Amino acid sequence: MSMNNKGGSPAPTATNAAATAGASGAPGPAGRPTATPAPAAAPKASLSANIAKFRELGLLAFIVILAIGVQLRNPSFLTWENLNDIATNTAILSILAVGMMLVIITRGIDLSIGATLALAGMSAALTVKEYPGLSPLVAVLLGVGIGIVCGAVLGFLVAKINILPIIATLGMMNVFRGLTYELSGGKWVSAHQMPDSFKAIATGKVLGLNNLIVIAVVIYIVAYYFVNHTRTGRQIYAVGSNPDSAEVSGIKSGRILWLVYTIMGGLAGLAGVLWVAKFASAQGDTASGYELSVIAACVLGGVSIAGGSGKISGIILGSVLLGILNNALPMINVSPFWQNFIQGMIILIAVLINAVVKRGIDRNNLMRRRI
Amino acid sequence: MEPRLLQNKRDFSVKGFLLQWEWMLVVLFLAMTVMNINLSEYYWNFDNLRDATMSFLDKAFIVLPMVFIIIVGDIDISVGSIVALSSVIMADLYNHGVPMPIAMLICLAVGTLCGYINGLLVVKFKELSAVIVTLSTMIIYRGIAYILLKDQAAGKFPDWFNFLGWEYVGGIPFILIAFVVFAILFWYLLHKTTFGRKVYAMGSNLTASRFSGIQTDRIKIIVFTLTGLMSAVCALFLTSRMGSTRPNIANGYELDVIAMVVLGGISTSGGKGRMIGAILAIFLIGYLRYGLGLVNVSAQTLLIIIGLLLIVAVSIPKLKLGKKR
Amino acid sequence: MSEFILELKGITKTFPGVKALDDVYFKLKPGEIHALMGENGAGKSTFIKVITGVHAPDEGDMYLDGQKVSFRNPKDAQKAGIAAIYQHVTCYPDLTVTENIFMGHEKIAKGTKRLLWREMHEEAGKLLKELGASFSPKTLMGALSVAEQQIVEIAKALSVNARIIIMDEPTAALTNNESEELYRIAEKLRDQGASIIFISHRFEDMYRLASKVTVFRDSKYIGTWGVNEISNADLIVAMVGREITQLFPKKEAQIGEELLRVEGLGKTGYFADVSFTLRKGEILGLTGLVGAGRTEVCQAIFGVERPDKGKIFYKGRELAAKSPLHAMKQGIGYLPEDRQKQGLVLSWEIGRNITLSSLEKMSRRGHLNTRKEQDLAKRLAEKVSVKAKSVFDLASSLSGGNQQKVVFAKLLTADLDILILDEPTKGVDVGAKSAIYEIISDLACSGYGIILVSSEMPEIIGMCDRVAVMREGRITAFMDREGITQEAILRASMADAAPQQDQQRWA
Amino acid sequence: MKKFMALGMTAVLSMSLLAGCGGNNNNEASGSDAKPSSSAASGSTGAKQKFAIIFKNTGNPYGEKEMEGFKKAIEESGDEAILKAPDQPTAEAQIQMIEELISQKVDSIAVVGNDPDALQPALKKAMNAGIKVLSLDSAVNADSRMVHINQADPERIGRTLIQGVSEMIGGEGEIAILSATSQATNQNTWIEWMKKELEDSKYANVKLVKVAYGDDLRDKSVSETEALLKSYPNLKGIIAPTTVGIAAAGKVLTDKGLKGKVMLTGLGLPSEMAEYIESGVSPWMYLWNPIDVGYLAGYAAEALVDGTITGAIGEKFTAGTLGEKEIIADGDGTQVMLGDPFKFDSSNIAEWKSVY
Repeated sequence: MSMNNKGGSPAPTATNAAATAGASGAPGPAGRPTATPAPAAAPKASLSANIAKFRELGLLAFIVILAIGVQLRNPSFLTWENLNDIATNTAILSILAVGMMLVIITRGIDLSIGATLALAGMSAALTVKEYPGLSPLVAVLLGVGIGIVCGAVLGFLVAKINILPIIATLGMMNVFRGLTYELSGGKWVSAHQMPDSFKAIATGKVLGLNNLIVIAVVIYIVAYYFVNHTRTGRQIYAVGSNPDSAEVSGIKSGRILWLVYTIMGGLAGLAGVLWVAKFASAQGDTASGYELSVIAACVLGGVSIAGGSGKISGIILGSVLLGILNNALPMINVSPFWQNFIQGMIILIAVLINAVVKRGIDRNNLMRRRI
Repeated sequence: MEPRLLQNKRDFSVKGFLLQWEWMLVVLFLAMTVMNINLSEYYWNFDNLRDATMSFLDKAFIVLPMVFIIIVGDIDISVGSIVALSSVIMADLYNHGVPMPIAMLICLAVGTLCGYINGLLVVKFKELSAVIVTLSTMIIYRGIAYILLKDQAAGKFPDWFNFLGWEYVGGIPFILIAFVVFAILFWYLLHKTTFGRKVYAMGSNLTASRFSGIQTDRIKIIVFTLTGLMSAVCALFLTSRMGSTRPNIANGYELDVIAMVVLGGISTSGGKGRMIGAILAIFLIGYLRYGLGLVNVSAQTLLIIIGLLLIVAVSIPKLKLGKKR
Repeated sequence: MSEFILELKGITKTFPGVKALDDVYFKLKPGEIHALMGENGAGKSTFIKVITGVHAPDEGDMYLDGQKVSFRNPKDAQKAGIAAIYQHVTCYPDLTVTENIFMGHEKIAKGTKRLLWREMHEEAGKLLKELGASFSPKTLMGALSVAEQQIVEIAKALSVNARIIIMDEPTAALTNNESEELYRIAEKLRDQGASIIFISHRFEDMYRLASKVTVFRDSKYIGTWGVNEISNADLIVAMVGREITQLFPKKEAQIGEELLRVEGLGKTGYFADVSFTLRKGEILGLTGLVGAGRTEVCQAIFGVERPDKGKIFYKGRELAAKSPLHAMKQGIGYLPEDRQKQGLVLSWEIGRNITLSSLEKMSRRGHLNTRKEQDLAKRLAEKVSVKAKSVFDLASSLSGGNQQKVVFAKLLTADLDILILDEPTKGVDVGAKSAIYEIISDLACSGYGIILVSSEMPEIIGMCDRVAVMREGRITAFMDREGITQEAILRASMADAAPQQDQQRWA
Repeated sequence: MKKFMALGMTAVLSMSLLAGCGGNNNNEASGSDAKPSSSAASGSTGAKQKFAIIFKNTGNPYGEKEMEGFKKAIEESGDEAILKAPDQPTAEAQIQMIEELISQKVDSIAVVGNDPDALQPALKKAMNAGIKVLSLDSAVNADSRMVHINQADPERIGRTLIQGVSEMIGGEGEIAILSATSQATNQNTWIEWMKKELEDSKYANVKLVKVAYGDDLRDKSVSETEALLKSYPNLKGIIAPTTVGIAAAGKVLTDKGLKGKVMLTGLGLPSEMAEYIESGVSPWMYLWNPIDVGYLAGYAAEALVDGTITGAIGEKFTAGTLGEKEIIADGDGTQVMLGDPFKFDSSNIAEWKSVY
């Protein structure tokens, strides 16, 4: 759409200008069509809009092709069971991706989520170990709570003391990780120490779908509503798109940042509990380095590191793609030594293609402008 | 309008001088030293302090060029993987009969190439941020290392190779000497040459630099290539210290390196910071770890301390600004 | 109940180091367009920010309809019906027009705090129609031209149905006709009873619109007059604090041999078969509307963007500048349109800025000789008479005019013989303007060939030996010094057969 | 002025911060005896001899137990134990710790190597400084140690695991191995021995279809296991010679209700595996007692320091409750064998799951 608009707008603008001109009985020349879009401004965002569409289709196509390819190699790939597994294993990643998207939209990044996840998970696990009678819901809430606290601390550092996100999260990553070890005293919490009710969080099913999937879906629905249909949600984009004017239009950027990191923390906390419940074990080094996968998912999903843009639909695809890779590579007997390389390549190629397509569209738009 | 003469002197303020970030590092360093001396009777001992450098200086070689990259306003998180890849290739070649000196040269060449590729990608695809580019090359480079070495470790280097990481020249660890030499080179490059000046310019305002006839692309490529090269240098020393190598060495180095650079007062938004700061930061963190190691502080406590140190150090000046507003 | 809708008394605002406003007064009547004038750095923008609640004043009171008010944040001001359209359009390129209009006061459902998109789109559409714009409110803001973005900004002001609308240099980025458009809108708003504070450097803006004018100088209040009761000269004196004898000190330089010849230069989507020549000592004006492709042509010659068609001959030899560096080595210099983003490293000392493009000169095998550097910097800074304490002051601390002078000084370091000046006086105050004109004609006399890109008629007419007018990427007319007239230029820069042409263009 | 305050604040803050951490570390000392820092933080300089142990990485219960045993042994002979473990399981970090211990002039270093060769230069340096060096559990190469404490003969482990799994699957069917990282040395040796055992004719019908690597990460181990199950629908057994892997596999099999269809065995922590052994997903599995490994290492270290042994073949020493042990050959080095791997099944798991 936006492409036509981009093209369509300027000339008519002018013609209508003429109309108003006539109305207010103004001198002739002014009525004449004039405005050509300033080339500087025009291509940029309208393109990124196109890309947003285009890239998602492209990503989808890529996923489909990949899936077919794998299916040919291993027929047990496109089975209900396996798809279910993929979804289950991707659920946690995709939940985190939501938070990360919000953070990146505000021009930030959060390296600490792996550690936050571990801390929340460990605390929840230790709690249920002590009080097996405890309702799993309480455990979940506890995890989320701890996550929120971690996130709030980060938010404070970023929003109030305005430390660069990458640094603040890098530092706190160490702190949270360390705390996790301190908390557990180097021990693990293992299956037999967890009440079944707790493990059931991750194994239970709702109408045939694993809880994790359900939770993820719910979160996505809420997130979609939040970013698209609430004032705060839009303000997040505003802050990322142009922080200065956000100030001027009376948006409390500080609060928005704080909020965003807190949400990220909360989701990480939730993910922590789910993780621990899913694998029925809590370790100090849970999910170390996981943040990179999450960021990769966002990038694949077309969330722009420059801030301001990013769509729910995009990160769904991004997470799914990663999920499929993790599941498929072992299944088609790719040598374990190649898996790293392949994943890296796919990420790189995805972003490069993206860039190239963008340029292509750019050129086309210029062609359309007759000189 | 009447032509006015400009003063010749830069107005010097003691305040401004004392307020440089580097002084805060010095203060921190002293504080740290005092603390360590009180904690352990083994700390204040020349031999120990000397040998300690051997175990933390390998990373430092990467810190030097990383300062440039961050001043230009980019970032390179693939350094750890470059170390692994170049080290693995060197070891593999040597085990396949290539003479060690040549293998070492190839190691440097590989590092340089990796860096060059990073630079090229960053320059040719300006719409991608360096974070993304190096994030993917990080995975790829280490991936290649795994493909090459599979599940083995390669090693059994000639004894003289130990020299790099373990021997002394006139009672001073060779690695320390090497570092000092490189440090001086990079300091000179950054602060005394047109190249360094251009790097600062680019970090402060890329377009203006370009319009002022600076070949921004070329300089970016050079900076990334330098980083690759120095990562390979780090690979040499690290491999020598380990006596063997495997695809997972130098895991997570990128974070340590970046942490040091930032602690050194180089702003990740580009254009600001000094080499001396980064160097101070290297020794600050290095000796802090060492000192706490002497009293066998548990790894997790160490993590927390380093993390908090980073946060606190970075917050101080911000708090100051905060008051201003 | 006072006769004034807005009244400020003795406003003072100090930032660390600088006194931005010093005991300032201002009175605004309902339904009045009140021009606020003053050189850059006179404190106008700060004043606006005080009114809109971005800054809180240190001293002084503010009265709305005679009631004392004090805004804690922009929201308060909005509620009180004050809206501002800022100098540099402050929009969210990644968001739709609708969102830009309603940002900060979105329509939300009572119970569920849901955003009412349909309603907002509809209202946005209405507003845009009123303002004679026809793009869909769902367009991404970033896809609009500067002029269109201005219109959105105004729509924003209307959407809060503001009683007081502040326009901070809204015409700075607009072409004459777009300004005309804006004037009409402003008048319309006034007739609907809104009061407008109009800030501008352009006298024509003021005479065209305002009934009263208030002048600030050096963050102090100078006075308020009825537009018709103060002469242009007096106004300038009030603003600058001294007479400006001659605004266009055009000296006759003797024109030498040909330096540059451009033949059929073209770049897809930006400009096509552009041909012209430039000779020694000549000032060639390049004018036309914003977006007519002037900047692109210049940057093509300067090697920023490669042209796809055509040849450039430099002193007879063919030359295709690969990069700015290459162009400068040949002897072509470019003074970019946006000095803050493209011309200067604001966070740097004046000196360093000046020497940036000629570091090699002051270095041996890469080693930088700072002594030499400082001397050169000082010499040049004095030559263009930059107003500063020393070359160690930060570029950001300078006024627009002085910043521009620094960029000039930078050009002088390289030994060039062609200077391309892209809007050299944009957003520069009257005083500095004439100083810059002086520099330009001195350069011409000393043998430089100069291409002067500008949208300001008087400037073109006052300075140029020849003028090339561009429209939609093509040169539509050449005129000699004698032949240059406002009308002629206007005629050449407007498309006569444009409407249908445009249709094709965008089809 | 406030700027100066800021500077001062920096100093104060950093001081208090660091001191604070030092303090916090002292509290640990008084607080829990399990904390490594305990004995050392107080900076004791008595006649006590210092025995250090370095494990692979922190936060690993298996390692905690090994160190606990070591500590027990050392304290039985009234000396001071220093327990260290890096936060990442890398040789780099261990080298650094060895340097620190050399500086502290400890009397002995026992190390669980993250890499057999990488530690050689550092350990050599230690020995030159007159420090007695031994390795336990995961060995370092012969040149860089005086003696190795072997928890169990890799050959025996490899062969027993194969025997075990073939017994579970009734002597025929496909089996797969889920290992730790592709880099892990002792896993790799065990796998070698498994393959050797499989060459025996009586396993003609047992087919090893794949060696997968879970990198000792939960998520990866799980997806690898799932991949195994799907790629080899008629898979009968899984051998996971690593604590994380076997637990993850147990979890997958339980969730997918494959109990009894796919057999699971390997090496795992009773505490981690209790669930699945009791449920029968894994009929039985093996492991030695890490506490004993550490304990034995402790006594070996004491013996090295007071000179009863030098690490030569044939020497004997008494290892507290474990009785007398003899040093035997191991390739070109020497080692002390703890004994056979211990078999955990439903009958005895209950009593062990609380121990480690």
